[in-house]
Amino acid sequence: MVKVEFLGPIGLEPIEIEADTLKDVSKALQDIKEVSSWLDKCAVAVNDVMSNDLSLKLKDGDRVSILPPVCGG
Amino acid sequence: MVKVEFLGPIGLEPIEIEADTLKDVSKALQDIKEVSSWLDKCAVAVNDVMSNDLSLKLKDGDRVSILPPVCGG
Amino acid sequence: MELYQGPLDVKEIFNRWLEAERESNYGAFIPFVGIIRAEDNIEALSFDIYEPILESWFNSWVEKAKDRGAIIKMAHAIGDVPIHTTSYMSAVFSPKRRVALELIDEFVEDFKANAPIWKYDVVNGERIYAEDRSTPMSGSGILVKKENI
Amino acid sequence: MELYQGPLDVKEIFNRWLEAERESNYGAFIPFVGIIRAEDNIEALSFDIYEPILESWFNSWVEKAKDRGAIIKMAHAIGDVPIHTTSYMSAVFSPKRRVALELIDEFVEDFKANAPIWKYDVVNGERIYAEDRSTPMSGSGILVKKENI
Repeated sequence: MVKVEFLGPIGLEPIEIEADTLKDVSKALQDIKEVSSWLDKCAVAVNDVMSNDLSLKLKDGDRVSILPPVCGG
Repeated sequence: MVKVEFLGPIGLEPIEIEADTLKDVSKALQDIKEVSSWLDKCAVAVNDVMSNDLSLKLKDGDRVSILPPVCGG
Repeated sequence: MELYQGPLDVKEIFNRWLEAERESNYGAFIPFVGIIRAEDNIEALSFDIYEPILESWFNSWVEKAKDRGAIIKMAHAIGDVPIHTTSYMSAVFSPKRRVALELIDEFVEDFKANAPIWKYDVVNGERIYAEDRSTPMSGSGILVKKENI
Repeated sequence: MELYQGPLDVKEIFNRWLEAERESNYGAFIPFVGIIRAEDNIEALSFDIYEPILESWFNSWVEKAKDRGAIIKMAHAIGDVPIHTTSYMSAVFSPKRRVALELIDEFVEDFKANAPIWKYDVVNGERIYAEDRSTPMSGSGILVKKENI
């Protein structure tokens, strides 16, 4: 199981899903109505490290963060 | 007569010369040993306005400033 | 990196940063101060921050600055920041002006594009995500790239 | 524009500039602080200023800034400024960061190239013109152009 957390304005509680790679996370999130519309503009981090690689292997207990568009300052 | 003043590190007292244009000033200053070596790197102002125009007409009492290389800050 | 609940004490932070490097022999010090503008009837802006990734993003800039002989400092507000007060400060110190001028520009622009901070307008006490002024971070959209679906 | 005999009181100037624009609704405030570096055994730098032309040069920048919705401030030291103290401050306020970042860069670079200020190293109490670090102003050499001789 990996934990998926939704940062900032997405406003959803974290969920736990089965996933061996980020690609599995992608598939799972596209099936969640409140999340799917955010995905095209969100970046992803695994255990607080930004990732661009859908083939990235995940292990039990990993934390995946979904980061919507930012505006600091 | 126009007054020519030498700013910053040139370290000369002002002089008064006869000059109808900046070209006349140029000729006069090239004959002054302590000044001539500065001229190729100096800018010129007439009555505190920067000037690039040697044909600029001067009138009695005008003030010509010779400005050596700068380094503020 | 410094995070504060509510607006920054600009003078205190400026003075402290200045003092900290007084003897460090830097020739140029350029702070950037971000102040909340009154517009569109907002009372305040409000900020969420994801600190672990902000910290690693900031640390990567500390390293980039170090490679150029410079240092970078930053402070940001969390939560509500009323109009005409300060939400953000950063600063570069470097031996020479050219590096400082370039670095503060690059740093502030990357901050706007990639620091994990979310901004909300506060209108009538309600927090509204400033979606139209927000920027997708580098790598956004990876979860829905066509070739992956 | 402010000129001072000896080093600038950085905190006083920063605080005063900040306060002056507190309600002006600018979103970005970028000061530049120039600090005297210890190098080549100097005790201090020393500055001569020709105020009438500095004033008109500065006023032309105030106008340029105004055209872009911004304001510019500046302070400089006259005479000796010991190492690790401040000889120069300037600042831009603008509604948006992009104008502020560009303007402070352009202003500081033009200041170095065209503000009528002369710098001297102070070594063993002696004032030595910093010729190698100085820049001929725009239009320099006009009095000895070949075609004019």
